[in-house]
Amino acid sequence: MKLCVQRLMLGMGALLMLPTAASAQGFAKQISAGDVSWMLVATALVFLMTPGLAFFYAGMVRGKNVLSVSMQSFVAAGIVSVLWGLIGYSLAFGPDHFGVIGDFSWAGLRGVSMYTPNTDYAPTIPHMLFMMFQMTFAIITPALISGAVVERMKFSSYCIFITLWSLFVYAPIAHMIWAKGGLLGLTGPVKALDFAGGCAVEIASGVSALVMALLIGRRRSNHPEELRPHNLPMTLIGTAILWFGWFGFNGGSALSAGPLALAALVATHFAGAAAALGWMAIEWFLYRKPSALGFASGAVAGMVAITPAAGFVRPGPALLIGLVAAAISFYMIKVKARMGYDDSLDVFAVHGCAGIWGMIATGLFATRAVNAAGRDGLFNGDPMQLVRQLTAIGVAICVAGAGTFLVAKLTSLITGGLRASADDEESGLDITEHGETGYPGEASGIPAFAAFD
Amino acid sequence: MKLCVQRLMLGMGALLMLPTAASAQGFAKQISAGDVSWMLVATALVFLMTPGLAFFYAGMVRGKNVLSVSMQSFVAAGIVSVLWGLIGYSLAFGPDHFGVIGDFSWAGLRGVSMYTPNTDYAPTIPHMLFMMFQMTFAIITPALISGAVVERMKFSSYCIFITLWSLFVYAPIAHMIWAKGGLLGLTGPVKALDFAGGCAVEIASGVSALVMALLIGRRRSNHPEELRPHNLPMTLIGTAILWFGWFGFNGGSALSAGPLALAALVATHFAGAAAALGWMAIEWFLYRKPSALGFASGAVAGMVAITPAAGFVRPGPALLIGLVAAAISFYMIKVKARMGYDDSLDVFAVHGCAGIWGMIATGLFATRAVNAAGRDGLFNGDPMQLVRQLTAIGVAICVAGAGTFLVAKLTSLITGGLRASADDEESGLDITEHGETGYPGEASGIPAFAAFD
Amino acid sequence: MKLCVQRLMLGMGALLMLPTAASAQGFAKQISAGDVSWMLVATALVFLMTPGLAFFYAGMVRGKNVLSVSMQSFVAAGIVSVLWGLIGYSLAFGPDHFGVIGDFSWAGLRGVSMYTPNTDYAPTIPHMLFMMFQMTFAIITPALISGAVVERMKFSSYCIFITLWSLFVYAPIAHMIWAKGGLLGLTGPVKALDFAGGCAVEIASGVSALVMALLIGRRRSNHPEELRPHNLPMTLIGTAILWFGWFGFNGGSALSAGPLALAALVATHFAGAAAALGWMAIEWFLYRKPSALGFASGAVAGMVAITPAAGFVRPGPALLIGLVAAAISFYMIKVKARMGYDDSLDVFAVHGCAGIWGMIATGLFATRAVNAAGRDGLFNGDPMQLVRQLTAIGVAICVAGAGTFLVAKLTSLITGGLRASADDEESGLDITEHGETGYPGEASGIPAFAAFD
Amino acid sequence: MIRIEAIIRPSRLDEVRMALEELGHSGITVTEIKGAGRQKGYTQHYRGAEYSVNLLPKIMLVVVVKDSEWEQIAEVIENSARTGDIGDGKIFVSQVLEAVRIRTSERGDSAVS
Amino acid sequence: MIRIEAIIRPSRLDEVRMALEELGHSGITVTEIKGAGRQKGYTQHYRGAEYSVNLLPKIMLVVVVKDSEWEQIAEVIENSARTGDIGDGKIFVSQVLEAVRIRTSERGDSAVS
Amino acid sequence: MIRIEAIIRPSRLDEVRMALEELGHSGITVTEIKGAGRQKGYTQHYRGAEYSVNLLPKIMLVVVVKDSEWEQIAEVIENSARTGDIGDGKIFVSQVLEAVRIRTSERGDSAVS
Ligand SMILES: Nc1ncnc2c1ncn2[C@@H]1O[C@H](COP(=O)(O)OP(=O)(O)O)[C@@H](O)[C@H]1O
Ligand SMILES: Nc1ncnc2c1ncn2[C@@H]1O[C@H](COP(=O)(O)OP(=O)(O)O)[C@@H](O)[C@H]1O
Ligand SMILES: Nc1ncnc2c1ncn2[C@@H]1O[C@H](COP(=O)(O)OP(=O)(O)O)[C@@H](O)[C@H]1O
Repeated sequence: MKLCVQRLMLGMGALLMLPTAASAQGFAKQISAGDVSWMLVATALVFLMTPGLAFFYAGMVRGKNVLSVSMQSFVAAGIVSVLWGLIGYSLAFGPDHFGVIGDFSWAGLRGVSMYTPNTDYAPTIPHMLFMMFQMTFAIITPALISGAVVERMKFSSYCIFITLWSLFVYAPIAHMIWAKGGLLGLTGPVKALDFAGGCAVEIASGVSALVMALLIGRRRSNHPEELRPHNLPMTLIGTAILWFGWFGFNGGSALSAGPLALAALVATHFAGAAAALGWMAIEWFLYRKPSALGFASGAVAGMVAITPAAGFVRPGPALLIGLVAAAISFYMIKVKARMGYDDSLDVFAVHGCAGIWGMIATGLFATRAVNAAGRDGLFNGDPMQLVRQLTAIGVAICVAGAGTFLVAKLTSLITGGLRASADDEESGLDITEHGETGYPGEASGIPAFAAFD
Repeated sequence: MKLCVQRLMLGMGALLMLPTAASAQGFAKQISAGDVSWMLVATALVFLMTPGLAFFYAGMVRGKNVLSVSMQSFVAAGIVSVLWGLIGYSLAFGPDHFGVIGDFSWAGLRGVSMYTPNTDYAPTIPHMLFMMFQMTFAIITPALISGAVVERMKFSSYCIFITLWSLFVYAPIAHMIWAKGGLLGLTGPVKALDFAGGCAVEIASGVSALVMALLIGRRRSNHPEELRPHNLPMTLIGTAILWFGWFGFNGGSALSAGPLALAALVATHFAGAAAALGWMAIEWFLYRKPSALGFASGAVAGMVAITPAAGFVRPGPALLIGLVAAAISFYMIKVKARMGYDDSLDVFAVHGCAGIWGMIATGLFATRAVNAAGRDGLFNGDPMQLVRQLTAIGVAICVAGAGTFLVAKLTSLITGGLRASADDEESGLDITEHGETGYPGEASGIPAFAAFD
Repeated sequence: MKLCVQRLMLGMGALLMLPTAASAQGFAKQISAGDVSWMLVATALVFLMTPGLAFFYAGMVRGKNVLSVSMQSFVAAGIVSVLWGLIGYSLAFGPDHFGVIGDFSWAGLRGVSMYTPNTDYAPTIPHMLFMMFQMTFAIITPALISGAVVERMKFSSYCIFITLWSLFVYAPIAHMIWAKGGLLGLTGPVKALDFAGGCAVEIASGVSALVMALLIGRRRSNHPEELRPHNLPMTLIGTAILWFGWFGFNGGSALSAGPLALAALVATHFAGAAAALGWMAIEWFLYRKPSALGFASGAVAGMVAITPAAGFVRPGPALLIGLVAAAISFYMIKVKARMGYDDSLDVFAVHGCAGIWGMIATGLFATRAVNAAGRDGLFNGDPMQLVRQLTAIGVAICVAGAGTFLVAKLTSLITGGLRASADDEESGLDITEHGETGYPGEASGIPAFAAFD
Repeated sequence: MIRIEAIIRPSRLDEVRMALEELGHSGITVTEIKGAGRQKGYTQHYRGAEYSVNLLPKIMLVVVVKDSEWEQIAEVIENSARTGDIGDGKIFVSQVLEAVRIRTSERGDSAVS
Repeated sequence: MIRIEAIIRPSRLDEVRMALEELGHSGITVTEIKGAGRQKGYTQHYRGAEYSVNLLPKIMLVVVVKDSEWEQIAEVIENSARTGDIGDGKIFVSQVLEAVRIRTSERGDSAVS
Repeated sequence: MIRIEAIIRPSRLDEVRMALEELGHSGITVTEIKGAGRQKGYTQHYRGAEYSVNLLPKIMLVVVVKDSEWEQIAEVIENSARTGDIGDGKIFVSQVLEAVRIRTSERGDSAVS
């Protein structure tokens, strides 16, 4: 509507010889206050997901690592933010080279306008706002990987790892699927659909997590019971924040405040709700005890799966996508247990596998009735879309797998190994890596309370 | 303003023979990006209230039930979401029958448009967004009831109960007060005012909670001290989320981003603040000790009371409504103690009674100066409005009371009793119903920390 | 753009003799739904920061004071809200007297319109919304001071102190820097720049905190280890909320949803991220252990420093401002340790000093390229701006220092001393001042759990 | 004097304390402990992984009493702590050489009464 | 050897530890416990309901010392833990048959020094 | 009967329990405690302020056994708890006059087996 007003004004302005005062408030003509408002909020929402992830993860580990696990998420908000501004954004979304990567044209945000849109990406919001929104995705993605290496990866290694990973794994995958001219995306040859990060966020982090879990090895523990979550209410707080933030994640990926944002938000919520119920139902059936952690895990798996599909499918299929995602992730955790690798917080099962399923499901259920700029999936008449999706999945898995392997090896060279010493691991990384403890009163013998003595 | 632009455009478009490009971005003509932006956010905010309620409630129970109580809220976000999409929304807001209930016309969201508004409800946002916003209300309402049955209701019974309750109690009450043609609302004969849920949310949940508390009986406990809140900071986190979310709850009920949303938001905040201070003052006077739990309870009671009034009253009366709500709720908790029923987390006192007071207060203080589409209350010249409000209150109490009784009995038949066994209650429902514990390190004897040994 | 549409309409309306239906939806002509939407959200975001501060602070004290410290923030949301509506807003932003203070013209929000803007402050949102947004600033500022007096100030004294402080310190400083005609601001003689609260919020609270720390004296403790943070995950939850809310704090200070809000949001995020990394780096260098608390403290210090500058500087300088802020705050905490005063949670170091630095930095880096309504700083050609900033800093420090001293003395007279008794301090203020404990199961000897016995 | 150390179910703490108070004995020291023995533990599932917990929460009471009183007090504890189900706990009785009331420096029987 | 079990106020823990260290004794075991006795509890209100709490937080120290040292050590604990107000706590002294330092398998007096 | 009180590293708890179970002894009582001794503490920094922590988390086991068994059981605990580093902990052994199984009122040896 904005657009039409603009055009109208332009036309009539010419007609009636009125000066167009369009930039009076610093707005370029195409910018919509309504869209800017929504995208500012969506940016804040997605940003909040990273601390949300911190709590989601930290509640699931032992108390002696609660801060170190939190820090693996928080520090991504520090490192990746700065990196993104310096070169990350330019590499991911800058002028295309071979459909694979951007370049340094926009390094230091050169030419990323605060006032005018980049019409390749988002015609009704300033380019800088698109950059900022994308930054929040770039932050949370490496943080997701941390779930596979909690309680044992050195903090120094982790910092270097996510720096390299952002540049060598995230940037190319994001470029290929989302950037103008990217190999896999709608403007490239493959034309796969990925609304909000099935490839760049979920598959990339999930596959990388698996590689890292294999490279870094299992956690030490003196007894299996020790590895239980130390604080599930904290995990629930994280779940609440993630669910809340996901409205911005998927809804914001419409890049405007209109029906597409709404469609994505509705699909996200239905998928999350259905998957939460689904996981709970599986547990109820298997153990007679539907758990809160299961509900939370299901909700996350469902929203992961709907992420690539959110702006392309109707509510009904969204529900189904969620349900199936819960089953797949649950089953993959069982597979993990059998295989014996320690993807500690199940990043591969919950993000990698549900992400793959989501990409496939997009190829099944996508419809141009929801998003005219999208494509139809198998069930709406275009079987080729499934092939396109599978291609994108395959490329993403390869890049993430190989890239992570190389980046991890490089990191290991730089920091002399990825893993904290056995002693440090036993003492807990909070003390040994960060010099602090989460709940000092409890963990140190000094009575934190001296009430009424 | 949007509207005017539209009309202007239409008029001028005709005049100047310019094609109106209104749907270029997928927008139908009436949709306002600003309003959509606000309503997307408001939906997310109200959604967040349900986990907020989980923490608010869970902090007030014993540690051995922290997850089970959380789950009573979270699971509502699963069950009611799916139910609402399938038939709940259609029953509540679909084409009217006898002023009492909708039908199945919109089941499965058939005909609920992603692009065009339903002008009966919200002319500037897509119908689907109105559905989604209302969903968040339908989720939190049954979750509110859980406060009366914490620490003893079987999870299976609870799931079935809220399913039935949503259909047989929430849907009709919401329909009567809010749907086009509903008996109690502005488009029906009674013409009671209920801005954001005095009847459908607060009275419905509060009265149902009382019924459930009476049906299910008191919690067992070995010593009264045991029943103290186990984690008040968690309750404060919940309070913060509820307060934050209530801006969306009441502000969003304006269904647009304009003065009405603002009026509701201002009234909500003043009522909450005044009630928090009021409760604190009462405690200061009675016990010399104003408590954090009291402050939190007051804030909630105040925002409950302003809920039906928020878009109809000025800030001054809002303040007063909050203050009185605190006094009423506080007093009703005292009454509970004397009567001996175990409405464990005081849903009837804080939601039921403050909700009733809020509905009455709307009849006293409402003014068309705030909301031209509303009505004047007693103090603004229309004594009949008070009668209208009382009628709505009466009907809501009866439907909620009788409906809950029947639904509870039915649930009891299906699941063989509402209540967990005495043994399970003693062990805590986290373990016995959900197979997990909130803080395993603490509750199980396995040292969660092995730091520096 | 809105504005232009309006003007266009007005012009054309006259031209074409079409009635302007501008107020059809209750909107006055100048109001933009997009801007209103953003400002409603920004208001909610800033409001949420006060509970966020509660958790940030409460995690850093001993468990026996967790509720009392939380209450020092929460109660500000009660007291200051009501006060602001009654007279605070009028004193701060009402018609100017001597450039120093408003008056009672708008007491009780008389004349603060729900429909029309106050064009002196925000031309595209209703005046009432501007009032409400500013209220959230007035709430959090006194709450910030509480960090200096935690664990020992009587709650009664605290309540009276923040009431008086809001009127006698906050109102004049806010008036001088922000109100139409205020001495220090752009419409007064000094013309200092303060985008979102370098003076009124950060310097005012920081300097007042120092004064209070000196007046009230050190905390008693039986052993130094006792004073460690009792629950750092809680502090991280607070950090997350503060960071999230700061997008509204600085972004909302643009008072519209456009490039300026975006510029402020981007600057805020970069400053926070850089400062978090900076603090971490310092710790890494000094102790080999970068801590989560350090990361959190850095993020806050960085966002404090960018607060006055956010809408005037580019992303690059924002990054630098953050980095320097971390170094300054870290160093000032070291100075505190040497000086021996007990500014318990480092409000002076983190808010006062970083705020002063931020005001100075604004004088260095401000550029009209970011904000045409602003001014250029030293590095952009106007060395005088630095003088202007220093003048504002000086005045703010004096008013805050002297004002707080007087207000504290007055409070002390009224409540018979500011400080709780030694016994109460030892027992913890949760019990003695509020009659409750944060984690009763733990602190009272009654087993909170009886699971599986 | 005699030191009675009783390991009981958390849920019986109040009964035991009330029974002791009826006897006129209120001095008591309580510790939250975990115990294993014949009582079966339970199983939890976290994300499908099974964890069996067999250290169960118990309460340890320490009561020091005069030589002449211990049998009666032990019996009262025993009776009030009993539910009859496995896991009721144990009472261990041992000799105390000296008892001191810190506040008054009283020693012996008068320190514990 | 002798086992000294002292129940003290949490706020005196540091004084006691410092006093013991002055004597050259640093080996100590500390447990957070709750105690009831003559000391009055306190009352809390949650939503208007009154809860009276009479199990109060205390610290239990266990120190095992050579036979020859116990009287001196008990006295030092007694003096450094005393505030003179009700609730200062107790010291219970009992006989230990054997002490073992796990690391070295040392037994007897040398295990506790 | 004999009361064995062992202070061990938290990380050795499982080894100790498994070793005891091999001997056929499962009855055990576990408390989370803090200990100080020769083992060095550690240093933390919070906002630049240094805090040295020297009460370290330990586990206290209490096992009451028949007179005839105590030496074997103490040795098993000793061996399974040993790491050889400072801080492995202690075992204190003392006499129990009477033991009661609350559930059955059994006394003596049969109460603890
Ligand atoms: N030999 C023992 N030494 C120390 N504590 C024991 C011993 N045997 C049992 N306990 C404690 O007593 C509790 C109850 O013992 P259990 O064998 O489960 O039941 P019951 O006493 O009814 O036979 C255990 O949880 C443990 O704390
Ligand atoms: N007979 C007893 N047996 C075991 N512990 C006791 C006994 N009497 C008192 N205590 C412990 O000593 C603490 C202080 O005792 P109390 O009677 O309150 O004060 P005081 O020792 O100053 O007379 C109690 O909280 C309790 O932990
Ligand atoms: N004299 C003592 N009395 C009671 N407990 C002791 C004593 N000495 C040591 N402990 C306990 O034993 C633990 C280990 O002792 P420590 O001297 O650090 O190492 P080690 O036993 O290897 O020499 C301490 O943390 C403390 O809990």
